[in-house]
Formats: sequence, C-alpha cells, structure tokens
Amino acid sequence: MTDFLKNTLGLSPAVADALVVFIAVNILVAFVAGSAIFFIWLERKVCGRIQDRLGPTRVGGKFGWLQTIADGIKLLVKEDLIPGDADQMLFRLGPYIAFCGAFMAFIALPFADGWVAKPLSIGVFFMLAVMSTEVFGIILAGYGSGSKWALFGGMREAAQMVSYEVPMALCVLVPVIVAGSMDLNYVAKQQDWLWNWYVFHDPFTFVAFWTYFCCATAQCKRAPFDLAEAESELVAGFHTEYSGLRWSFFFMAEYGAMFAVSGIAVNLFLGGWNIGFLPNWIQAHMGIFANLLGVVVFVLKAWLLVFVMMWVRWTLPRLRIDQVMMTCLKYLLPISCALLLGVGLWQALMPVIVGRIFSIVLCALSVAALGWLVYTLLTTFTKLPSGGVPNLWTPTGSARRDLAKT
Amino acid sequence: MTDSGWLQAYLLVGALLFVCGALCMATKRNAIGILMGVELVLNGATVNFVAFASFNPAFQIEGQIFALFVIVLAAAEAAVALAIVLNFYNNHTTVDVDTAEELKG
Amino acid sequence: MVDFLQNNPGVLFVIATLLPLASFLLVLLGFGLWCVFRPYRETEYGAVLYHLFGGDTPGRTPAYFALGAIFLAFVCSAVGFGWYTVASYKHESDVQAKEAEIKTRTDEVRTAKGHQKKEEAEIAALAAEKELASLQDHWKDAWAYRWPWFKVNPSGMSDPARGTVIELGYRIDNLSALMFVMVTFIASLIHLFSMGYMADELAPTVEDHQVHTEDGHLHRRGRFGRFFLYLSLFCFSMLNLILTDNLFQIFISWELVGICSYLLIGFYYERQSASNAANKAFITNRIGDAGFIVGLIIIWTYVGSFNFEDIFRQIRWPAEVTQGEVQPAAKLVRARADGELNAAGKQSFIVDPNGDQVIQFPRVPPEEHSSPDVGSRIEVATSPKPTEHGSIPYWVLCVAGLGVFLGCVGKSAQFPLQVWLPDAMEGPTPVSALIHAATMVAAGVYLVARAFPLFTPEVLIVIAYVGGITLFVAATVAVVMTDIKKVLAYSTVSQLGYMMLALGVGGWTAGPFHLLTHAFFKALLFLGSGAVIYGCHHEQDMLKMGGLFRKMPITAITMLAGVLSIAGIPTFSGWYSKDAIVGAALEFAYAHREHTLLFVLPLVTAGITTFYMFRMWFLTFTGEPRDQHVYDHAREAPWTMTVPLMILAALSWFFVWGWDPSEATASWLEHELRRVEPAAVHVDFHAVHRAAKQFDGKFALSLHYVAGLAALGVVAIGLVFATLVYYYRALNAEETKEQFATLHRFLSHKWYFDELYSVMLVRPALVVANWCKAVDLLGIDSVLHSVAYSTRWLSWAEGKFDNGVIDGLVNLLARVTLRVGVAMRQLQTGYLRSYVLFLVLAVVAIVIALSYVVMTAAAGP
Amino acid sequence: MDSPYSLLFWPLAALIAVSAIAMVVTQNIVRAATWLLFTLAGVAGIFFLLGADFVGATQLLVYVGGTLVLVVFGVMLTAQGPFISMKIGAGEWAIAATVGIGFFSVLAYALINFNLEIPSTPTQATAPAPSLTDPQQAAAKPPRSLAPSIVLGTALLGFESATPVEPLTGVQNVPASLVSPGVPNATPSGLPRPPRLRTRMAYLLPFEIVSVHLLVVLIGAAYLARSKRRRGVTP
Repeated sequence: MTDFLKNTLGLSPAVADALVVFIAVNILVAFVAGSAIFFIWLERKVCGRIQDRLGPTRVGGKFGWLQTIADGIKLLVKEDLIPGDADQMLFRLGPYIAFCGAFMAFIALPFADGWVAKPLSIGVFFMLAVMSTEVFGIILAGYGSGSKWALFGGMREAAQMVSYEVPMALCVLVPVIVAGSMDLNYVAKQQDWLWNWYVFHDPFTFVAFWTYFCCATAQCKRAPFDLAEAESELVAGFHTEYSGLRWSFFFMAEYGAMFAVSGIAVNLFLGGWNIGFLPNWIQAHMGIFANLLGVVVFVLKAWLLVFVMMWVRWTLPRLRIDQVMMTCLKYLLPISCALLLGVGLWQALMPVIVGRIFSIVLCALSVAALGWLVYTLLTTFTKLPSGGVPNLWTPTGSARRDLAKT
Repeated sequence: MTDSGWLQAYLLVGALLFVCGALCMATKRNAIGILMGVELVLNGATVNFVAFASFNPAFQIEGQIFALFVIVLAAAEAAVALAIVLNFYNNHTTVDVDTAEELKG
Repeated sequence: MVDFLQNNPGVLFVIATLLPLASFLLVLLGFGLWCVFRPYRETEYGAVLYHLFGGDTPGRTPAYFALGAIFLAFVCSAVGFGWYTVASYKHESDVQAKEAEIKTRTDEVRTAKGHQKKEEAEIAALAAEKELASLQDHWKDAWAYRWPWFKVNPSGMSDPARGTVIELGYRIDNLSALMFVMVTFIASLIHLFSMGYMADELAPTVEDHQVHTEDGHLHRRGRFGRFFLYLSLFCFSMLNLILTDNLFQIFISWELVGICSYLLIGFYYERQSASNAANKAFITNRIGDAGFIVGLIIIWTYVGSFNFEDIFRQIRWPAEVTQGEVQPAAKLVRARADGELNAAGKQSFIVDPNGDQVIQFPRVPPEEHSSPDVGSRIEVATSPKPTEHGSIPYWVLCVAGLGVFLGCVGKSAQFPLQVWLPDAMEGPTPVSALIHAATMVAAGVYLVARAFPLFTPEVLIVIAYVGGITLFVAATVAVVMTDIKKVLAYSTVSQLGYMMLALGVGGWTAGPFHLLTHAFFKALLFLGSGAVIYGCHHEQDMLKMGGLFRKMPITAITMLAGVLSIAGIPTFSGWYSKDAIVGAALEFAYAHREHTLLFVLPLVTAGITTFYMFRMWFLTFTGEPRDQHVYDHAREAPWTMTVPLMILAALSWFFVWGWDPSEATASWLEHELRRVEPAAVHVDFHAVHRAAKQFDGKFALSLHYVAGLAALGVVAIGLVFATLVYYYRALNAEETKEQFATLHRFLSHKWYFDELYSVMLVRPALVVANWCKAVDLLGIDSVLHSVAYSTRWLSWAEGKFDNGVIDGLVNLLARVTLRVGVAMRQLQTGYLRSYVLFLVLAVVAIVIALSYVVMTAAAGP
Repeated sequence: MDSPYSLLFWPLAALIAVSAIAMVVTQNIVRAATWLLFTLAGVAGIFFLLGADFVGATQLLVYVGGTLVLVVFGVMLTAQGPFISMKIGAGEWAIAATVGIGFFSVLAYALINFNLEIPSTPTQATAPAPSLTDPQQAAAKPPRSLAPSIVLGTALLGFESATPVEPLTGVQNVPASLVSPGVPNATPSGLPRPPRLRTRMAYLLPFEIVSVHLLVVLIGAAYLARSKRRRGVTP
C-alpha cells in the first residue's frame, strides 16, 4: 500500500508512510468501536437467550440491532459527574489509559496476510505488553475515584490482571515455540490446513489453547472472574463513580481487549485467516480477494471466541477473589509451565511423522466432537421447555396485549 | 541531521532522565518516590545503551542486551526495595525516610 | 632356639643377668599400679584393683618374684658354668693339638727336601693355621659378644675406628662364670633368708622402736615388697658388672650398685643413723668413682675403647702376632721418643725400660716388634694430635690405673675410704650379708682382678700397700668392737685387704680365690649373726649375750664353721685361700726385701683375725647369759634362716676341697682360677717367681709351705689366746682394757679416722661453704637487690612519664579526633536526600575537574 | 537514519522531558507514579523508534505492567491517607534545583563537546550480504538487515547464524520478509541450513544468570515483606 501511494500517487516516502499509518489507525479505531457496539448488542441477546428472555427486540426494527447506538447516544448526552474528593486528573486519565492499552494492541494484530498496521517481528509480545498497560488505567480509576468501592475494585482488578498475565504469556509462548517466531502474521501463515492448526499440533498446544482461553477471560475481567464489578460486594468496582462517555470508554476497552485476546488466540491456535480446507494456491490466485476472505474468516473466528466468552459469562457463577487468585497461582501457572516444558521436549525429541499423525488424529476427533456438540445443541433447541407456557415463542394476542401495555 | 547529532539528542534525553531521577531521589521524602527516582535513573542509562546500540552496529547486540538486563534487574531491585519499604513501614508506621535518621550525626 | 643356645651358650649368663632385672621391673610395675589405684580404693572397681595389687597389707608376691628370678639365674649360671668348663677343656685340647700340628708342619717346611714337598707342607701349615684361627673365632663367638650401643662424635680423630662407638657386650671366662655361680647362689640363699628375716615388715603397720616421735615410736607401713625390689636391682647390677667385657658397662653397674647400697643401707630411713650411713656410703663411693671416671677418661682418650681386650691388646706387647687373634699378654713396652717426626709422619722410639712412653699395639706394624729388646727401634705412625701417637705417656697410664683402683678402693672399702662399711651395718642384716659377701665389696676386688693388665708395677705396689694397711687397721679395730655386726664388718674390711694385697703382690689367683671362699663363709657369718639378732629381738651387743648355744644350737654350730673357716683352720675353705695369699706375699717379700712389711702384716693379722673371730663366738654362744631378759626371749630361727645357714656351713667347709684335702694348694677352685690367670701376671712378676724357684731349688721346702706353716702358727697363738681370755676367763678382759685404756680408746675410735676426716675435709668444706654463703649473701645478693631497687625506681619514673606525657599525647589526639568528629557530624544529616545531593555534587565536581585536566592536557605542549 | 519515523523523536522527547520533570515536581505520589508511567511509555516509544522492538516491548511489559503496578501497590499498602504529600522546604528545593541544573548542564556540555565518531551505518538497501558460511564474518556482527529482535533472540540463545532451522532451538526458518533479499536463507538445495553454535555461547550464560538472579530476588523480597510475628509472643 505504501508502494501504491509512492508509485502511483507519487508522494514522498515520509508522507506516504505517515498517510499509511493514519489510514490504518483510522480503520482500526472504526473497527474497534464498531465491534464494541456489535458486542454489546450480541451480549444482550445472548444473555437474554440464556436467561430465557428475548433481549432487545424493538429498537431499529428487528432484533433491536440499533439498541447499542441508542445506548451510546444516551451515554453521550448523560451528565458526566466527578465525585467531590476525587483526584480530578487521575479520574480523567483512567479510562483513556485503559482504552489506549486495549486499542494499541490492534496495531500488531494481522487481520489477513500482511494486513497489519505495523508488521512487528515480536507482534504477540508487543500485544501482551501493551495490554498490560490497561491495568494502570484501572488502578488510576479505582484510586482517583476517592471511593472505597472503587479502590477495592481497582486493587482486586489490578492484582487479578497482573497475576493472570503470567500464565497467559506462558501459554502464548507455547505456539510461539512451535512456530519459531513471535510474528503473528508468520505464525498464522504456518497453519494452512485444518490439521496444521497449532491447536492440534500436539497435546501441549491443545491444552495450552484452553488454558490460554481461561487466562484471557480473566484478563478481560469477564465472568466468572469479574470480581472487579461484583455488584453484590462492591457496587460496580473501579467504575462505580464513572458515568457517561468515560464509562463507555471502559467498556470499549473491555470489548476491545476481548476481541484482541480472541484475535491472538485465533492467530496462534486456530489458523488465523486460513479457512482450513481451502488449498493455498486458490487463495494465491484470488489476489486481494483472498485477503478480504481472510479478514472475514478471521473476524468470524474471533467473534466465535467472544461469543463463547459471553456464553461462559452468563452460564457460570462468579468465583470468590481468593478462589480466583488460587486458580491462577496454584493451577494455571504450574500447568502453563509444564506445557512450556512439554512442548519444548516434544519439538526437540518427537519424530516429525509421529507429530503429523497425532495432529491429524486429534483434528479428526475434535471436528467430530464439535459436530456432535452442534448437533446436540440444534436438536435440543427444537424441544420446548417441558411444562412451559404454550406458544411462548409465537406471541399470541394476550401476550401482544401485555407487551403493548409495557 | 547527522547520525551523531541524532545520537547526541538521544543521549541528552538519557541525561535528562538521569538528572530528573537524581533530583527525584533528592527531593522526595517518600521512600517510594525515591524508588521511582531510581527507576528513572536506570531508564536514563537504558536509553543510552539502546541509542549506542542502534547507532553503532558494533554494539547492536550488546547494547540491547545490556538494556534488557538493566530492565530486568531494575524489576528485581524494585521488588526488593518495595519489600524493604514495607518493612520500614512496619517499623516506623510511615514511609517518610526522614524518620529513618538513626545515623544522624 | 636350641641351636642358638648351642652356638653361643654365653647367652645363658645374659639370661641369668636379665632375670633379676625382669623381676625388678615387674615388682616396680606392680607398685606403680598400686600407687595408681590407691586413691580410688574407696570406689567399687578401684577397691578390687587396689587389693589385687597388694591392698593395705604388703604381700609376699614380690619376694616370690625376686626369689624365683634369682634362683632361676642361679640355675642358668650353674648350667652355664658346667657347660663352660667342659667346653673350655675341650677347646684347650683342640688348640694344643692344632698348635702341635702347626709346629710339625713348620718343621717339615724347614726340613722338607724338594720344591714339591716344601710347597705341600707350606699349604698344610697354612691350612692348619686357618683351622686354628677358625677354632678361636668359633670359641669367641660362643662365649663373647659385642654390640655397638650408640655412636659418639668421632671428635675429629684421624683414626675413625677410635673413640667412635660405645659398646655393650659380654665375655665369659672362668672368673666371671665362677663369680656368677657364687653371686647367684648366695643371693638366692639370702633372698630365702630375708623372707624369714623381713617377715615383720609384712604387717600393715610396723612400729620402729629406734625412731622416737612426739607420740612414742614411729608407726609406718611395712616395706616387705620394697626390700625385695631393691634386692633384685642389686643382684642385676652385680651380675651385669660381672658379665660385661668393657669398662663403660662396668661403670654403669658400678653406679647402680652404689645406688642400691644407698637405698638398702638407708632402708629404715626414718632412723637418723641409717640415713647418715646411707649418705656416708654414697658420698665415699662418689670419691672413689671420681677416680674411676678419671681412669675412664684417660683410657677413652688414649685407647679409644672401653673393651678390656682392646685395651690390653693396645698397651701390652702381643705374645704372638703371627696367628689368630692377638693375645693380650706380655709386658708393657716402655720407650722414649727419638728425635722429631720424620718425613713419613712417623715417630721413631727407642725401647728403654725407663722410657717415659708406653708403645701402643697393634698400631705399630707387627713385623716391627717381633722382639722388643732393649735398644731396638720402633717406628710408630703418628698424627699431630699428641693423644694419637702410637704411645701413652707412662705417668698417664699410672694415673689411669690409680684412678680405676681408687674406684675399687671406694667400692670395697679400702684403706682411706673404709669408713663407710661399718656404718653400713645400719641396713637390715641380709643386706649386710649381701653387700659384704657377694655383691658390692666384691665388685672392687673383681675389677682389680679383671683390669689387672692395666696396672703398672708402681700401681700394683700401691694396691698391695693399701691392702696391707687396710687389713691390719680393720683387724685391730675389730678386736675391740662389741657389736656383733660391727665385728663382722671390720673382719670383712680386713679380708678385702687380704685380697687386695694378694692382687698387689702378684697372687692373682689367690685374690679371687679368697673372694669366693670369703663370700661363702662371710655370708654364713652374717646370716648367722642375723639369726642371732633375730632371735634376740634385734639385740646386737655381744656383751648382752652369752650362753646362746643352748638356745640356738644350729646357728651356733654353723657359725662356728664360719669362724673356723675365716680363721684359716686347715681343711676349711678359708685356709686354702689365705694360705695362697700368705704364700704369694712371702714370695714377693723374698724377691723384694724392702717390701717385707707386705708379708708381716698379713701374717700378724691372721692371728688377730683368729682372736677376734673366736672372741665373738665365745662371747655370743658360751659362758653365762649376761642379760637374762635377752636370754629368756632368745629362740632358734625358723627354717628359712637355718637352711641357708646349714648349706653355707657345708660349703664353707669342704666346698673347695681338691685331692688331697690336706694339701693347701690342691683346691680345685684355685686350679680353675689359675687357668684364666692373665699372662701379664707372669711377665710382671717374672723376677718374683724366678726367685721363688731358686729358693725352692735351694731348700727342701718351698716358700709357700714356709708361709703356710708360719700362718698356722700365728693362728694357733691367736686361737689359744682367745680361748684363754674369753672361754676360760684366764685373765679379765675389763682389766686388760683398763691397762691399755689409751690403745683401747684409739682402736674403739677406729683409729680416729672419722674425726680425722671431719677435721681434714668436712670442717674445711663447711668453712668454705660458709664463705661462699657469705659472698653470696653480701656480694651477689646485694648487687641483685640494688638492681631490683633501681629497676623499681626506674619503673616508677617511667610510669610517671607514661601517665603524664605519653597518655597526655594519646588523650590529646583523642580529644582532637572528638572535636573533629563533632564538627563533621553536622554533615551527617541523616536525610537520604542530602546524601543523594552530595553524591550528585561529587559527580559534578569530578566531571568538571576531569574535563579541566583533559583540556589542559590537550592545550598543553 | 533520516527516516520519517525519526521525526517522531521530538514529540516523544518532549513527552519524556515534561513528564519526568512533572514527576520530580509533583507532591502527590500517585500522580508521580502516573507521570512515571508516561515517562516510561515515552522511553519505550524511543526504543521502538531506535528499532529495538524487543527492548521496547520488554520495557512496557516489565516496567509499566509490572514494576509500576508494584510501586502503586506499595503506595496503597503504605498510605496513611488518600492523598499523601510529604513536603520539603523551599530552600531544599532551591538547592536541589540548582544542583540538578548544574548537573544536567555539565552532562550536556560534556555530550555536546565530546566528539562522537560513529561509523556511518549502512542502510538496509546497501547492506552487504554477509555469507553465513564464512566463520570469520559469521563470528562478526550479524547483518543489521535482519530484524533486531531476531538478532537479539538468536544472540541470547547463543547462535551465530540468524537463520537457525532445527526444531531443537524452537526457532524455525525465519520468514523471508524479515531477511534482506541479499541474504541466502537456505542452501541451494532448498534444504534449511543447520544452525551453527557460537563457540562462546553468546549471551546464554548471562541470560541464565539473570533469570536465576530474578528468582533469588523474588524469594528474598517475599521473605523481607512477609508479616513477621513478634518475638516471644506465640500466636
């Protein structure tokens, strides 16, 4: 793209670079914001469904797909108040730092082959590092609010994130060792066929994927690890005192982080933008469309993971803080260390053919399991809840009347 | 601007960091503030390392590696220093280093 | 083992020597352990061990040890003696056969015709000589052994063989073998006797009636074991003295004997008299030993060896240098140096009977002294060191002989030093018996006999006169003594005088002969007196006795045998030896008329001896009891005492009989001794013997026989006199004493010897000591005290100086330091910040200074 | 190295300077921590700017994500009130300011007057293609044309060649995009080149030592900071 600008438009290289960066950043901001909006809507729907509700239905006609926009407008116009004994500066800074942390991670996240804002040879490391700065924003928020709920929430959050960073990073290292590079683009490139996905590469990567997912969930302070905003204990954690746009920044940061970690997972384990059963030469002939297809595939995969996160959130009960820490330090950390060691040994000692056979077998099993899961889900859905209200899903007159009243 | 000019610019930044760290150590009464000063000083040194590393290929690896070691050791130093501060707090119920004047002449 | 014994049976005597030492060490170890366990006798196990090693009451175990050891020694030496006698006769016959063969061969060589025959004869002669040499060597190996004990610094002598090594060794000949048998036998009898005599030492506490403390008499532990401990050591030293073949070992045993006598004489050391007597004996012996040491030094310096054979071989002219070992024999070759050293570094001497040097052999090449006739020249290799000329100054040799003889004088209580022996009676009677009969006093005579070739004629004359004076003086004193043991003591001194006289006048066999016989009957007499004393409850004064024959007949009869023997009644052992002595004396006196006194003294003394011995016996056993109390409590001794008495009585009667007993010169013992008589005797007293032979040829009866008759006559006179005075009381002893009061006082004061010595020696010594003391107190001590005072004063002043100046300086320094510190402490604000600031300032200063230096350096030329 | 990115130096330097000074000046310790955060982030940016991606990322991860949080924890654990401020006298301020300015001026003077002779660094385009098979040149510095992080990582792992292939190292063949076209990435047969270990295991040993040191330090810190029970009183 730089070349395109330089050659066809004849811009000076400096300007061209600057322009490229500018464009990339704008695209990313737009994407992050958009995905956040979409996630909020999705979350509502999923939560509703899981709670036997409908979720938003009205706004924007079908499915309430404008619901989030409406919320955004509401937040924008909301009065933005700052507690009396809050530290103004820190209070203001908090959300921005958090959002920056979450957002800057996207700089190194490749959406398709070569489609990355800044190709870094240490992409994944960079992403982790940047996301680790998000903690500080939260701490500032919790401290600057000058409220004990916020302070507690912030402290808990900080402790949780800092300690979950460690096993997360270790799990990330597992596929990195397999790939031999920290460049996400290169890592994703390696896994073209389905059985080449690193999740199937060997038992350690397989386990590492799930471990990483747990850590990521905790890292994004999602349930069941959302001790920060444990309503029952401390009202809303570090953002108790926040409202309006700042509050929404926090949420954008959270959803952005969710997408970022999912993207990392997809790039490291789930073959990135590769479909998995489309041969490479076809993509090679598709040219730029291949990249577009890749983007679609990648985003879908990431969304799938995010969906799983939501699913988990609304399904599982919340842990206690000590349980959270114990899970990290007593279980996840040793497990991840063992994985690191194991994958190193596997790489060093296991004959290539054995590894290949193993990955194929594991791939087949997983596909079968997935298929079975989907099948059961679909078939289960067709059944009505036993003893349920008849015609619940097809609103009858009385129901309409009730709805109309509200 | 020549390479050496850029290098001098980077080194100036490092020097500034160094001086600020020293000043921070000299002006803060809070033990943790002093710790921050130390971190700043170390960062100044790191900046110099990396600058030399990138401007002089002879130091490409060495500079960066030394920078890395400095960072890591700084982390270690922070941990120990904080532990000491906590002890200090347990003993003096404050982190005001002026209360630690047992050695005052 | 058996082969070893057969090859060198001399070891038997070594074993016999070492047995008493073993018992001594064992008993000593037992005592040591006893002393170790004594402090713990209260504790449980300590009590067991303590009683195991004797406990509170001394047991008889040490006595058994000692008796067993000495008896085994007796057995060993008896066997050894028998062995030696048989072997020596065989050896002599072999040697004579060989020599005869050699003679014949040499004659053949001389007479043989033809070259062939001559050669064969020569070869045969050489072979015979070789065999003879091997015979001699084997004999030597069998009965002698020399072991280098420790090396001493060669003291830069050009001849490395000289004066470098001190040896241990033994050499058995008839004399030592006989002495062994005698000593061990008498010693074992005395041990047996002592077991009875010392029985009252077995009590846990003994009351000593002669020591008075503030609360009555002294009470002490019994010392039974200790007594036998000393006895064993005593026997060991005596046997070692007899066994050895060199002067150094003899000197060691000499001192051991001295210390043992000291310990035994001072056995009842709580008694003032006993300890005094012990000291007297010891010190007197020291005087003698001083002479002995002088002799040793001279011999070591000139001869370079202590071995008797070496010494004799070097100072006496070898009889035959051609074959086998060089026989120590023949005369001292006197010569005088002739001119300076020649080019070859040799000193030529001219043989001269009055020369001032004595040639040392075999450092002179043998072929050069085939005939040391008067006037012949002898070349002697020399070195610049005067002590390494092949010659000894004659007077030095005399001094050496006198020194050694002085040692003997001390040991066997001869004329100037005889004073200690009578006081030695303070010891227990068996000890007196041992000292007098077997061990100590015998040592002197034995040494004179052993070292005989060392003595020059002058020394021999001295020996003879010393012996003569001693025997007369002692006998006269013995006449007036009333203490039974004192009488015996002086009789011993006088008998030793006899022996010395004999040796001095060339009766070499007579001296040891009398030593042996005297040993038996003197032991008998002493043990008898011991029995009497024991029976009379430690009453020693003869004037309180009398008529004891009825109470203790065995003792009386056995002692009578002893008395007859010492008096020289025919067929008693004393007769033979004393007859030999008198004979030798008469021959000597006949040859040298100026020395007639040397025959008169022993002759007269023989009568005196008879007189006082019978006096003693009559006073003790016959007549009316003069002290009823003593008489009533007197009783016969137990068997342990009487058995030795009877054995000794038998021995002192017919032990020395030869055939026929009525012939005075027919004693087998004398015959045995004559076989080992040194050739030196014949050489030195050649003239005497020749004169005797001329006399015998001139008259019908020999000189020896004349002497015997005269002695018998004198003895008869003495016997009659004694019987008249003390048995029939023909004239009163008291009145006689009154008439000759002066003489009696003179005699009973022992010729005032002690007083003389105390005036001559002790007083001056005390005076000198007092002077020394005065000098020490006034001179040296005053100097020392002044030094001390000055030191004190100095230290006082120095202390002032120290406190004032030095401490002042130090304190000043400290104060300054303090001030500076107080001033500087202001810098130590205790604030971290200020430290950091100082740090930064320091950095700035350093950078500026450095840059300044750099710039100046750059700007500079 | 007049690349467009180098222009970014000025805003970063400004950020660093401002926030550093602000950190010195501010009295509120938490604000100071915030300013420190900005400073460190700026320094990280400078690292990125200097092409030391790995160092920059490490700076972010360790300092911002770890050390700084630790510091703030310290603040929270030792705070008496919500807003701690321990003021010092104006005089001390004056002294400190003068000393600081003097120090900086000395350093700056030394820097500017010191003649920095730098060998002109070859740009990527004209990078000479070092033959990795030549031991001498291989023992020399790896080509700058490689991504610095790879050079760094291989150096830390003790490799001379920037293109190791064996799974032993975990580093599989480097993407061509990261290697300058001049550098042959594989043997003519297309097979990957076996890695060549340096005789001196470059920085592997220091790396291990530092890690051990970290462990020790963590244990020590835990020991120091643990809650001590009073002597004599048994809980």
